[in-house]
Amino acid sequence: MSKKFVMQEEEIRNPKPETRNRSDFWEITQDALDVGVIARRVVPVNCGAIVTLDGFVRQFTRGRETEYLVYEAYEPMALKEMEKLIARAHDEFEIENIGIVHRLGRLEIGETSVVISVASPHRRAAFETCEWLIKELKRTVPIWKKEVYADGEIWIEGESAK
Amino acid sequence: MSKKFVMQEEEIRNPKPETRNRSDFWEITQDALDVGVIARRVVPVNCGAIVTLDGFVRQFTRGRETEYLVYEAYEPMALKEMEKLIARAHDEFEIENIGIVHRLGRLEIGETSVVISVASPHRRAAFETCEWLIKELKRTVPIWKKEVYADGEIWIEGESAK
Amino acid sequence: MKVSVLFFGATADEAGTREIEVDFADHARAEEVFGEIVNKYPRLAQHKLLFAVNQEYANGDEIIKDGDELAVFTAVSGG
Amino acid sequence: MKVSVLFFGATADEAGTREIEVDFADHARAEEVFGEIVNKYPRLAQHKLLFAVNQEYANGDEIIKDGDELAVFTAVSGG
Repeated sequence: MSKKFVMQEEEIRNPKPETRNRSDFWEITQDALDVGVIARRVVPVNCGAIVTLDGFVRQFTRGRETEYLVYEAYEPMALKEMEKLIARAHDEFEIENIGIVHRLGRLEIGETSVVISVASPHRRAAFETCEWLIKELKRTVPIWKKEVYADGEIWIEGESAK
Repeated sequence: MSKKFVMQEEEIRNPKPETRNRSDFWEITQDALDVGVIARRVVPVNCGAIVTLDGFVRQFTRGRETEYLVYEAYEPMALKEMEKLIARAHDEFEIENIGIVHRLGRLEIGETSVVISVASPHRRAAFETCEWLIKELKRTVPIWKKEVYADGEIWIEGESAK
Repeated sequence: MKVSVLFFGATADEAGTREIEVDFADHARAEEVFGEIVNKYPRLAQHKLLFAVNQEYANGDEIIKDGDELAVFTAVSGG
Repeated sequence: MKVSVLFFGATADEAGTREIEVDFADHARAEEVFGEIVNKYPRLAQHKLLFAVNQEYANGDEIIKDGDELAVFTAVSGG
């Protein structure tokens, strides 16, 4: 049920004791997300902080009660766009490892739709990068959310405020 | 082994469907921290994002290899200062719930020393508050870290860059 | 030349299908091709649309080749 | 009057103890009391010290009462 792409960079440009191979990951899955497990997959030895965003299904949006959500993706393109995001993040920020996992299918209230974890030696960069990644993911990665209410449903077009 | 203080605010100032009682928590414990579990304890129904900081033991600090760390606290004062931090955060930011758990005792490389989770309807406030909380915690909460090396040990005085 | 066109979410609902195959003259520009697709399913025009060619966002200048994978979708809403 | 004084981390190492009881004249100001404690353990003066009275940061103006809990510690380094 899970499409996984893991990048291992074998080449180390500045070898020093605290350097190891980068191992980012980006995935799309129908399975429930375990935030703690995903967050800990990005840990490298020379890092001191992981910042994690856990996005989940809200019960109320704009005052209206959601019964559940359905997420759909253009999967191969979504994975490519996630990979591009991660590459851009490494260009722009001083961070170590990134993990992004997005769930698809039917999600109940309170279930996690997306987890983004960033490990960095310094927390400032981890916060900045994690916030940048979720903002960009919502703008560029071809995934769509349908909100289902008691009396109807609607495909959301464009990023929500969340 | 765990001192726990949980605040339940019974009074709701602006009753609306998505409002519930606030339930912050702040704790000091000798036990291992499960980041995913702690993060999910702060979830309220009207929130859409949780941002979590997971601070952990670095193997290398300033180029020197750490064997393990020891954290010590002035526990009753540390809990009071954590409670004050949370109160200040609610005054300054539009966030819903906060959880802070700090571990004490001997910690091995890679083990989590502190978890701070912030739940908020809008992710911007959650990122901002989580970053503010770790910065303030490192400045005000009476907890000390001893770095133990192969050839010695040192109590760290003042906040580290991490 | 034959190309496949994919729809997702709202555009799949409007088109009533998730994938079609269409025939175009060789060397058509993406802009023309996508224009014809929207003409074929006029309800698509009610939406702000994004287009992709071979899983990359298209700006309209791309030259479409036989076997290309096109996609028509609305502004994304993941996260 | 009798007060207890707590030490943590580096200050506990320097004082060679984690807690002492000391006698002071009534109505002493925190500044004087902490000054005497540092005089008693001069190695403490090598550190930038913080002081607390009854589990609140002290600025030195506090009037110390019998039974108060004082603490002497270095800049904090949790997180």
